Amino acid sequence: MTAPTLTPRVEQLMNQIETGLDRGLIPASIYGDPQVYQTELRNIFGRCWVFLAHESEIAANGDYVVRRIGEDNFIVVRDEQGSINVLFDACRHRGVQVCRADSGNTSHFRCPYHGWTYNTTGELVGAPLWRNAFGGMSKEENGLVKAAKVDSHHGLIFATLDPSAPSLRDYLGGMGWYLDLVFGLDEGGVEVIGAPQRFVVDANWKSGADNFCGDDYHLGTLHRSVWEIGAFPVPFRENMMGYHIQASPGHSLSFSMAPDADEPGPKFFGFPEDVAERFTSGNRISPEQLEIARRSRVFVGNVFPNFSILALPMTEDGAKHAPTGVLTVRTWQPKGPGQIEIFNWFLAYKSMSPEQKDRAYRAGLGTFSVGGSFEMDDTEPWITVGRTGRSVAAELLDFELNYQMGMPGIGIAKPVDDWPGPGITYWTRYEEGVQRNMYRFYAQMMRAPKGEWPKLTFSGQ
Amino acid sequence: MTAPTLTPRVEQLMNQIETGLDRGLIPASIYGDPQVYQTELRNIFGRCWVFLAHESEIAANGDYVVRRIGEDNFIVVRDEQGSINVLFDACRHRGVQVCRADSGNTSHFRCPYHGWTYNTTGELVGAPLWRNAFGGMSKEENGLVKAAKVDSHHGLIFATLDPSAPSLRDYLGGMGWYLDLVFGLDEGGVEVIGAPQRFVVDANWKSGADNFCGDDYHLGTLHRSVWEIGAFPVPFRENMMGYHIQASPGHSLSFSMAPDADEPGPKFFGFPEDVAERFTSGNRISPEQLEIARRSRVFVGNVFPNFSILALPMTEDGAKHAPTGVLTVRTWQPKGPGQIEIFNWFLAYKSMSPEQKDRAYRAGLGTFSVGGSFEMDDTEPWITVGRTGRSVAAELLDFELNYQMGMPGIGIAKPVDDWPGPGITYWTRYEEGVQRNMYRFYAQMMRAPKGEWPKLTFSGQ
Amino acid sequence: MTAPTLTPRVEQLMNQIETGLDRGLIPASIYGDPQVYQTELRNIFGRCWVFLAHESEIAANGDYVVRRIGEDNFIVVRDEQGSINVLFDACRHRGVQVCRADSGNTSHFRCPYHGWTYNTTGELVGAPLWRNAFGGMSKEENGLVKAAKVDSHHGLIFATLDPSAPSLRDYLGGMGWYLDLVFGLDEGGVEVIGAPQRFVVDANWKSGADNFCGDDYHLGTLHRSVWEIGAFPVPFRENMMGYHIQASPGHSLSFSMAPDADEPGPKFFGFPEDVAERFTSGNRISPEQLEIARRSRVFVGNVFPNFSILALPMTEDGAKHAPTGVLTVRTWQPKGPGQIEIFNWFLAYKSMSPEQKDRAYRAGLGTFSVGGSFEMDDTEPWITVGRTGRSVAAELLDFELNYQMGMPGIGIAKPVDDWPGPGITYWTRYEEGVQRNMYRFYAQMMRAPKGEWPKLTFSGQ
Amino acid sequence: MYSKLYAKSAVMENEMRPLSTGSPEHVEVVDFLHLEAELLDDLREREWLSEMVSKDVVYQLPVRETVERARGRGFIPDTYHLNEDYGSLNAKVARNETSFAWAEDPPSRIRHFVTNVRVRRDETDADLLHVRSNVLVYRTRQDQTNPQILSGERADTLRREDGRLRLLRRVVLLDLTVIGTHNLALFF
Amino acid sequence: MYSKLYAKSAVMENEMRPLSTGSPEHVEVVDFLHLEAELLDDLREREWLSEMVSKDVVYQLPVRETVERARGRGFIPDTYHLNEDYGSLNAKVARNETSFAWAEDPPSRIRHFVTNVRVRRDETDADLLHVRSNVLVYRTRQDQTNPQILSGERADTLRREDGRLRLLRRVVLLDLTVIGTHNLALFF
Amino acid sequence: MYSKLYAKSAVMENEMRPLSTGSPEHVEVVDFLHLEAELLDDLREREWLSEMVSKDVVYQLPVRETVERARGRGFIPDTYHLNEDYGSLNAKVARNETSFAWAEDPPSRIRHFVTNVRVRRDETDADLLHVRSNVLVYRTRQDQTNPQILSGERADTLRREDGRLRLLRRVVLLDLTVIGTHNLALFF
Ligand code: FES
Ligand code: FES
Ligand code: FES
Ligand SMILES: [Fe+3]
Ligand SMILES: [Fe+3]
Ligand SMILES: [Fe+3]
Repeated sequence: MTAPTLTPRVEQLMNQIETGLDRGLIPASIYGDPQVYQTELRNIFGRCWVFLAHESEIAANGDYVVRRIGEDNFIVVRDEQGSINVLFDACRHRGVQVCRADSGNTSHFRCPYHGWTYNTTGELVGAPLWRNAFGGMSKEENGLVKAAKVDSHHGLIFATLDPSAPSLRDYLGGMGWYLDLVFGLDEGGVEVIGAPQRFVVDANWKSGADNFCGDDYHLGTLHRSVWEIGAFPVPFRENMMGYHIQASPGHSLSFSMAPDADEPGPKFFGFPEDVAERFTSGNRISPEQLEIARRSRVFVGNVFPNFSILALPMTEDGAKHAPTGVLTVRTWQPKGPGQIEIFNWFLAYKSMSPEQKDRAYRAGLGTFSVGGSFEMDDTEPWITVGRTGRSVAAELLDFELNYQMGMPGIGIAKPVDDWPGPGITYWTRYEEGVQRNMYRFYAQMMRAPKGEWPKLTFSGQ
Repeated sequence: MTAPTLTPRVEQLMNQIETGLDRGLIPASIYGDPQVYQTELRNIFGRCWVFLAHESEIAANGDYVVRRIGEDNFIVVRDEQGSINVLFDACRHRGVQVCRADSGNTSHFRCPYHGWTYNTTGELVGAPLWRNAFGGMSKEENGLVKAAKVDSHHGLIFATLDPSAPSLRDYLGGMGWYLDLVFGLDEGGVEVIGAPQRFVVDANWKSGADNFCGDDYHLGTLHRSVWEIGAFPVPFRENMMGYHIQASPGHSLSFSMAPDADEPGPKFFGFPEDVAERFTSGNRISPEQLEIARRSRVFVGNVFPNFSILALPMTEDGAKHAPTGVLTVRTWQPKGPGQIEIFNWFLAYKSMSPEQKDRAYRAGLGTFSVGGSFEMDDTEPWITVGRTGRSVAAELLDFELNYQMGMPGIGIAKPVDDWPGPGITYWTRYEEGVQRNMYRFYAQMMRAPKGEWPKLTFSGQ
Repeated sequence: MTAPTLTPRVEQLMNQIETGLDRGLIPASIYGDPQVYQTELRNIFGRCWVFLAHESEIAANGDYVVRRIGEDNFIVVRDEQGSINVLFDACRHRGVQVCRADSGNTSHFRCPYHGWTYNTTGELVGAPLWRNAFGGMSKEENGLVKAAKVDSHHGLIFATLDPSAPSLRDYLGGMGWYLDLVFGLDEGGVEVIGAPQRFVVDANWKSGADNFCGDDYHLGTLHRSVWEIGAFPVPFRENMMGYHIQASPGHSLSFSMAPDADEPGPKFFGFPEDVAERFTSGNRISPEQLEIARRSRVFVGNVFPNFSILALPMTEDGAKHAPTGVLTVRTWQPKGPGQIEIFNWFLAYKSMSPEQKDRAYRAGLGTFSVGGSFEMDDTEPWITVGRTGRSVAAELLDFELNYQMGMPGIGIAKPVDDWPGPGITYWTRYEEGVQRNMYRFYAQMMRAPKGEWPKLTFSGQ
Repeated sequence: MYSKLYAKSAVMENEMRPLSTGSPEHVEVVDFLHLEAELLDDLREREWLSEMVSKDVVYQLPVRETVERARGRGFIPDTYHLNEDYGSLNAKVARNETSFAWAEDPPSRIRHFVTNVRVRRDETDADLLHVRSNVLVYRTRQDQTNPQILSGERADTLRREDGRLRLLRRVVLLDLTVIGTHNLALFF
Repeated sequence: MYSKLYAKSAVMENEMRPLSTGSPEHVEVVDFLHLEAELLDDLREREWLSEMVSKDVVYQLPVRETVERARGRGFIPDTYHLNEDYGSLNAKVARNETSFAWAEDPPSRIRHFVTNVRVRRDETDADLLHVRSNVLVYRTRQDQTNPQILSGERADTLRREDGRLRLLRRVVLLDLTVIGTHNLALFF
Repeated sequence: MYSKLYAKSAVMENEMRPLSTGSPEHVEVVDFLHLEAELLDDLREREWLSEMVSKDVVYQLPVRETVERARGRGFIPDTYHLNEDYGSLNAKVARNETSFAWAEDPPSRIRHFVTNVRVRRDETDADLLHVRSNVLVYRTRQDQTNPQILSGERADTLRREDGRLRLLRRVVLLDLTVIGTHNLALFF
């Protein structure tokens, strides 16, 4: 079907975003309105490139994992030729789920209802007593439905359902440079530790994305407990030093960095020294990227719509273990306007020793996981952002969220001219332009007619 | 109110059914779209004749059971004159439930709120201090609301809320001939054993109806376990021999029958020999009907929309008991687009001995019940048909279900010209025309304006 | 945003109310239709004065309780100047809940996400490192959002979100006279005992409001058990004697009163004699009001939309304790078309002795509370009124609720000409005009365009 | 009035370890609690009241609020959903014996799951046993398939009267601030 | 047929108090029930059947209706969701051992919470123990986070056979009229 | 990596029957588990940690997936939601003692229902007891009326240290693949 035209309420809210952004205001109702959510599923999740898995999760031919595009299940499977396929998990006969485990290794997917059997590229290869039942029917037209496009970047597998979507490279735009900086830092690349955690929180998916665009300021209040238990080594005020970057439309990130390049303190997101040395000696990136990584205490960013990346020094037990570099990626999978399922992966640079990986995993589990000291506080306010988003009062009172921090005349953040990377950059992280960048692109995608795409570069860049 | 006009999405899906049926394709979204479901409640369940109960369940005057039309409760009660009334279970004063037990025997229904009291024909007969409160008010205009029409066929009680509905006979059309064949097989007719089981499954009601139209092919994969434990006597490939019949618009059925009339194997759906002898000597049907019944190993059929019938030889314990004839009827009661409550009745021919009835009941419980070896597998794929029906991906990808088996050029099924019964008949059961017959009528009912009905006979019959 | 125009279905149902009321008929679907409910949240709860708390609950400066307008949380807080503020519980930064306890005493509300801090009048007073982050941003424009108007009457605190709303006095209209009669009966006024009970029932909010408008007739059937256990002293038929009063548009009430002014039996709602003597000697009301209170056995009434008041003699243990006066107020908080949260307060006249208060509290708990012998029966029929309201059958069958009791020619109730108080009054309580008064105003509010209000007085009064 | 906070109950503050689950007192208490639950789930409320409840019983279900950790568990002093004595319990049982107790006729289906029984002796009175137990109540009405599930602690005091234990005090501390079941006609 | 009502089960009518939870019989029964639940939750159904169930077993789950209080608990006589003997239980276990038992492959996750065990001796046969227990079954499938929770009483009879207790009779009295779990492939 | 499957835990494979529920070891373990649950439900986490947990504790909650019956229970090797030692447990308890542990302040209301306790001796070390128990956790926050209910098995090892049992190892095997509660700030 053609993309549904926006309902009057959605149209109105998108107008309100576009007019409000210049004043740093966003209508709260986009955080709960059910029509907005339905449009997001179709115009955002049904069109954008979304992250599904890392290649190390399906290392061998026949390995598969089941993941989501929007609310729907897709099989991400490495076929017998080693290529990666993203297949809608619905039998072409009657729509039954054909992949019944969350992950595994297989040569075929057999539907339990009538036995239609597909290979790992999604082709229909047979059914019981085929000649009697289906002899003469085209197998070609009855394979599992594939995502329109699949591609990966440093092993990160993305897919889109929109045949008119730009390439992944173009979609990422300037953000690619920053992903390279993190995932290309070590020559051998990264790998997933274990398998992703999954947990459900009663929040809207945009709260996670918004936060990971670079909401550094919340640490001082929401995460104050982590300093009391010594989980994070950089004091709040110091940690506000660094850069906010709108990498390209929709995608934003933030670096914690001391003003002085040689200030003591964590380097390379806190990864151990011998690992950092390998970064310097063997990597896939430019000297500028390497220097930024070296100086960075924290990297946090979000690839629009719902893929977030975090690298920082943490510890689960400050009394016993010094903070160490943790690298986690996560998706905020929508499950209704007021619910998300968080998929949370811990990654390690492949070249790290087993002990280093274990240390990083324990530190990550103790901080950025459903039972971690950081994450459990994060989800708390997001729950009530969703409540306000759903509220009739917000609608009646025209309640708007405030994203004014760092706008001209507000606070101390200032644009940076000589930044070596792509995008629009601010110094000091007292700044919410990173989020405004997300919402501007969001509103454009929400309105974009079928087959058309908003501009993927900033004017003048 | 007048019937709501279809929303654009429902209109589009109905168009898609009508144009897709000729190619054997049905849009998956009718299995989950909430607007489709709301229209079904009004245009299908609010208009068609639906099955409620068997007369043997309310044998005595004053006996009642509470049953559903769509999602709503109706009291099915035998009044003091022995007539059957179908009454909306809502007090005419403030709409309160007046019948608080699921079944029973009573002379009156008294509303707990203010005490309005109705007799078993639904007439308002009084209230406390009537003269003070209501003296002068018409009792006639304030009786319980009755279904527009009620009728029964071989003791099977049906009702419709649509005053413009055709007679039950006309509604059943050709299907009546086949119901006669099963329920009129023994002179004394049938009776319900015990009371219906009720269980809830997260599936769409059409999955049950579709399956019982004659989805014989699924046995080979989904029910493969039943052969391993010896629960069913006819091998998969042999069991595919038989007839598929579109009895009349909407209603379909299927017989398992060996090609050779005298082949050994179950006769009369596996009912015991002495019972079968009585069928032959005393029945209410024609010789043609009797001969079909004699040759039949399995009868399965669906009266549109949601009343299914099954007769076949089964056993709950192949090691100890040979399969015996089981007769079960069930309704797929809608409870939202993604949920059904299954009412499951076991029937016996009245003339069977208590031991035979017990055997049939145990065999039925062990196979076609919520804990039965057949049924528990059936509901499994239906759950994910509903998931696909609800999915945004199915909408965006225009995902269609495939009903091409047995269409010209596909498989071996062939039309039969010399069939003695009504309807359109195919030999061998590798065929999905039975389901297409259901969906064609379904789409017509969904679109039919208030007061108008689709044609109830096939053109040329 | 401007008030949404009514959907066709809501428009149709409102028309049906207005045309049906003259015949005493109301469409059942207003008790379950989700569009009706959404309109109610906006046009009824988003505009009318709603009850939130009693001043005695927040006696000290800094005391607060969290309460609801519609489904949304508002903080009701006494500020440092002793004034009462009603603040939407949503941070102006990102919409996070700022008040995390149900009640308490505080000088500030600090948001947990980024630390924006508000004082008890709702002003934004700071945030961490304010200058760095927000220096230059207006604090005035970023305070907590206040209800449009707040006022109280005998300590009963009401608020409205509609700036165009009339004053509370005008809104209450004639109902104020009757509230005075109850709450001004004792010179010292009333106070809350403990804190409100809260419990959730699967019913529509209008069932509670409708019942408390003066549904006295239901006692004879629904509450028959209370006489069997001696919980209430006035026999059913006698208790039907008294007055039904439509105080002003929307607001209704009912008094149980013997025909003869000096008949023995409870006086002053059953409050103890020494309390009654104080009523007579020191009060804030007129001799007419006092005389009505003296003769009254029961007062029950509803302030539109969802604030109900009840005063009557009850006991939790008839064998041991004689009935005593109980005063309870409650709100029927909407939580969806089919659910309410009941807030139930027990009040006492401040001048009562601790023993008298305890007696009244125990009697109230034993009767009008979630575990009380009256209330637990009340909610029972309301659950199925909601079921009928949601039903498709009610829609298809045009099912209407009957409010004809006491209309001309029906029953014995008669208009009273010489009533000293405001409003339209009937003698004997076999009468449902009190409810019709509610629904007439309800339909007017539902249709009223933004900024406009229905007439708040009866024509000719 | 919101400044007063509910003191942790005396039983909670009792730092004594519970008696061993192998002790005779523990066994006797569990026997009592199982029989009690059986009678209640079998709707033999009259027998429960007359056989197992003391004439001096205090039976309370306090109202609870959400409050900050530092303010305790949130039970509001002297504020109840239920505050019963023998007479009022008797009135409830009697009410259910009439034919007009609509709220629970047809009765909902109720089951008590009693676990984590902890028994402590009273420090001064040898006839008293203080018992904390966890109770999960499963309840359905009509054709509900989604049960209502209530959970809480019962802080009981049992007293030996004429040689048999009887329920002298029960404080039901629910793990809820808002009661989400259609009525509190049930006994915990 | 609706005029006949389900008699309260013999076990229910037994006015005998249960044996003390400290009695050897009670201990032995609890040991039995715990081991049984462990085998079932570990999906060791074959061992459960062969080691713990009598060849003469009667295993029933009757159908229930909502009826007025005066009409009892609503179990419909001779009407079942499950009515099994050893052979049919064996067929179920065997089915799960095939690779085509789709309903429970992948298996749902099931846990039995067994509480309130009450044991009574048979009045005549010393080899029989009558046991009532409350059972709460927690079940999830796929990535469900909202569990299906079933509750009921199990009215069991255990028989000593060759020195060991075995399950001779189990009547599962669910607190539901409509079964709200996707199938009854599980054993209670 | 998905070809490796989680071996059934050593405890599960232990074919030994559990010790009788009447044995002194069983009684001692139940006493331990009841006291532990009491401290946790009373939010006395510090006392629990210092009085009942071994300094050598291993405390894990592995991640689970849905997998075919033949592939076992679906716990993914070396993959956790929680993987704690004494130090990290201590950090959690310490965090809750700050005034900024927003996630659990106001605290949610938590109750542990501990049932089906099965105790087995270690085959070689007389100081160790292996304990399997079923735990159902009922939890509400704010004014929720629909509880969050978690269920699982705890595979514990208790060690006698200086005469008293302490928790040496706890593996929480939840009956869920996706965690459906707002955080895992609680202790199982
Ligand atoms: S639905 Fe998959 S084979 Fe039929
Ligand atoms: S609602 Fe039935 S009598 Fe009033
Ligand atoms: S949301 Fe309240 S301070 Fe940011
Ligand atoms: Fe954070
Ligand atoms: Fe089937
Ligand atoms: Fe009432």
